[in-house]
Amino acid sequence: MDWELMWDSLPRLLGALPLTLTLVFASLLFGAGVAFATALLRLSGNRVAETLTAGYVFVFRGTPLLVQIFLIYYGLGQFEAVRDSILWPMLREPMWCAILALTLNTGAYTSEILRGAILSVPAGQVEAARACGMSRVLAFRRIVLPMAIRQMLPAYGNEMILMVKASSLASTITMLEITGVSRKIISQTYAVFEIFILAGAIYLLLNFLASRFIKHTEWRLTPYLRARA
Amino acid sequence: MKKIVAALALGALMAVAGGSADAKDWKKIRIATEGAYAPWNATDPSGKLVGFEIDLAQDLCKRMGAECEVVAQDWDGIIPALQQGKYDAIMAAMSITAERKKVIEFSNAYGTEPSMFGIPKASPLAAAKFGAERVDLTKDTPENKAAVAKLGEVLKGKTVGVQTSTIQANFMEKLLPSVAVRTYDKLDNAGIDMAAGRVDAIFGDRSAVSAVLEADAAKGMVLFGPAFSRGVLGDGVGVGLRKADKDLKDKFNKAIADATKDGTVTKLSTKHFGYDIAIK
Amino acid sequence: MHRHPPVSDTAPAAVVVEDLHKRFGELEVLKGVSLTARVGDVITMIGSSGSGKSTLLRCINMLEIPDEGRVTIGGETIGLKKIRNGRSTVPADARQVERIRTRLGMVFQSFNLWTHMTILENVIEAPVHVLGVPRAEAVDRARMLLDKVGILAKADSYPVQLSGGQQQRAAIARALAMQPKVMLFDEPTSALDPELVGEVLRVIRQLADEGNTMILVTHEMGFAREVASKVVFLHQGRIEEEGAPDKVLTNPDSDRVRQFLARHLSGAA
Amino acid sequence: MLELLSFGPNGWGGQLLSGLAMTIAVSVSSFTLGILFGSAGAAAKLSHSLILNGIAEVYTTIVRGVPELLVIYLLFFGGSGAIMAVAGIFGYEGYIEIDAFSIGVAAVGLISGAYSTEVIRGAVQAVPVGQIEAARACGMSRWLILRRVLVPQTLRYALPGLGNVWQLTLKDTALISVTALAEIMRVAHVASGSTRQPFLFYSTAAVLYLLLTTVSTAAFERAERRANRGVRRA
Repeated sequence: MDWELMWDSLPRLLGALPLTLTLVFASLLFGAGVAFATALLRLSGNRVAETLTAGYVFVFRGTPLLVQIFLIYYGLGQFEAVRDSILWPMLREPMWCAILALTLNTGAYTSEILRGAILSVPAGQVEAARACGMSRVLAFRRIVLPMAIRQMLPAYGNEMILMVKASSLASTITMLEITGVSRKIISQTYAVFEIFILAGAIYLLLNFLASRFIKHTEWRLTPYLRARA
Repeated sequence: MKKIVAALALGALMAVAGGSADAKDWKKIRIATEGAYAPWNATDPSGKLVGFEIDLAQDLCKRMGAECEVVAQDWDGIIPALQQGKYDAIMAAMSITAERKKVIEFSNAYGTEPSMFGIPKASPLAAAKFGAERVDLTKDTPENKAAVAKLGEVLKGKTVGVQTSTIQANFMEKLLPSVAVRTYDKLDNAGIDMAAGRVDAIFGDRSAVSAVLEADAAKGMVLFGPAFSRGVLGDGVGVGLRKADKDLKDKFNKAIADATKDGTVTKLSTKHFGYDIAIK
Repeated sequence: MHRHPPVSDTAPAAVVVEDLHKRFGELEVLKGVSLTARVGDVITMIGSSGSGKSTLLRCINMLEIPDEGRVTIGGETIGLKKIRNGRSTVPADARQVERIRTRLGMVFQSFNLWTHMTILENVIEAPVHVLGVPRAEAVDRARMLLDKVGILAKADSYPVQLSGGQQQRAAIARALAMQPKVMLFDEPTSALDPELVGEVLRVIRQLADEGNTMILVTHEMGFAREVASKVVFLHQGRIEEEGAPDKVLTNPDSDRVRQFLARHLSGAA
Repeated sequence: MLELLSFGPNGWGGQLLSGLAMTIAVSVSSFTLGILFGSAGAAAKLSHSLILNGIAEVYTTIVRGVPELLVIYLLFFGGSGAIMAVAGIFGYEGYIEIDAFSIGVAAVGLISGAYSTEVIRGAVQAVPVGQIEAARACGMSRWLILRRVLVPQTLRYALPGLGNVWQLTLKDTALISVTALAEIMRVAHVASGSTRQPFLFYSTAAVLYLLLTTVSTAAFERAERRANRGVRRA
């Protein structure tokens, strides 16, 4: 094990950290929006909306993320119509293609987590709210959604960790985030073990922090579970 | 506990089933190529490896009295996998450079080719004049210097697509550090991105760039700028070998010398490239 | 009212428990209990919850390992040894425990029928795989037993498809299938709805009438008196009083027993 | 354009089909290996040995916390090196070469196993204690209890979770295309590069994966229904 090389490579790898974090945060943020809209549409009772969103979820959960990234990056760029569209300035950039793919991917998974959580809210809770004179919308906003969000936190924490890991696939479309930089350093030094172990440690740390964050949020959002202690 | 032992045993079994190649007598040689760098090496629709290096490998092996198997390996892992012993030699349009020599051994060169840029015909770059057709980077002439400087000037603000860990990637980093570079796993994908307008130029071995341009002929692609050679671009293409395998290197050197002398290299080159890349 | 005939003191001992101690962490649940069940005995153990009666029963077939004391089944004493820290005890010979358990049929409060097997499969499982009884023979016997407990029609159903009372009767058939020397019942009716208790007690009473040796933990005082040859009252890990049911349940020496009975016997016949 | 997908000499149909077969072969092997690793991992986590607990904990934490791509690269580039080092201890000095299939299966199996560990551990713990006690009370030996009661019941509790792990595993095999193993993704990648039709080939790949995930979801649902015979009311 070449410790010196590891030490020397650390700044370069950490230099790629902002890009990895940007990918993760951007896709989690946009993905949450997509998930919310998707979950609501899937529960809307509108046939067309339900079918379309169910189709979206089916496709993005049923295929590997790598296919999705390549399809969006290489596949879309193939078409004149896409290149002439107003979206092209964004789709031209690998960064936005990666964010788009990650967003759609996490959006599909998260919408299912959210939908499950919404469905798990006991009917009695809603009835109690309606009995107090709350409207459907108000009952959803004040009772169902807060309960669903607390309920989905552990599963969503897993999803965050999966996203941190998934961001590594951006390296396959020329992005120099942590994995991309690792491969670049390896192509110059051929020190496979040293560099990948270092990169792996950075990801582990990120995921450790993510899981602490989720645990803390969970603890903060569930005072009623602590009251008895 | 029983289950742990069983799982470990299975792992070990798989490793053994993978086979061990006691390659010291070199009766059997495994050669890696990329299979995505026409006309040097490529993959046909049936999945078969084809190209100049595949034909040459068979010829060299015949001369060495060895049985050869050519296997595909992605470019960016091709040297680490050699060191791991996944195969014994690399024939993948790999130029002999000082940096690579630090980690692996090379046979003598069996071919040489300058590097060139490719651009869309409609690009404003096409108008640039360089004053030199060929630039030998080992020669410090004023024309050569001017050509490199001019290149930096016209590529300012542009993005160049290269294949990762190639001599061309190295060239861009060393000589044109201010030009934006995007690295691809395959030159083909750089070509797709140039056709999509994501990169302004691609840079690679002349024949490989030509092959990529040809694939997008409908979009009007042309070679661009001088033909660069030597210096950071290395001294021709050789067989990559592990440092320890000096005996295999000697065998390859002899076979390459014979194949060059009797015109086999020229013949195969003409077949695949349309011109001669043999070392004279 | 039906009464169990007293068992002669000269009858051979089926289960002998001597000076049994059992701790769970800091809590000492059994503080030196001795008990003898002779062949033909039906012993009912009563006492408030936490008195240690279930633990005592579970120590007899080593589902709980006692910290001190001896358990002898049919003349064979179960070997125990201390493990290195000196605090826990384990059976010296797992085979011996397994062999002895085949002679003790156990019926649990929560039935514990194996949910992935049909009722018939539950009943033949142990005879076939532990005792090596030929399958056909085991099936014949199982059908006979299921008929005896009155649920032969349910032989091919899965446990979840049965009511609690039916499940408990199936569990009794499963225990009987091993042709045990002694049957152990751990509050067999506590998990049942009141209207299902009767059908299970009927089966147990029938077994008592056939002269089976049984040890029974129960809250059903009337039933305890009816089937028992001997009643044992446990209090805080010790035997407070034991004797003939008429004596212990109507005219006990101990005030504690009297208080207990006052609370529990009010509704019972 | 669609002739590119045909089975003729200029079509990639044959290649794609064999890629599909390869994906299935790798997925099934990795999943099976993953269940072996998962059983071992779960056994270790449930054991009372602190060392085994620790090893299993480190295994699942690292493998689940590091990108799959890194695990695959690491095994691909480092796997035979590690085995050679072990062989060296036993005096074997030659080069040991492991083919891309075995490396791919080992890598994806390792990942799959980390997830299976948690699923199997959870399932073992979900089996009610009473089920085991009833078996002990009948005098069953530990081995017999494991075989006749614990494993069948664990399997039932584990099936939904294992179904998810299977889907993960299936999709993770796309990543081993970086080792040049000719599975669906690799074929699509090579074909799209050489034909300049990335959209066509990547969508074909997507369709093939959808086909596999859909069929296997249905298969797992059937298996669950079978395994749950004794659970849900008829």
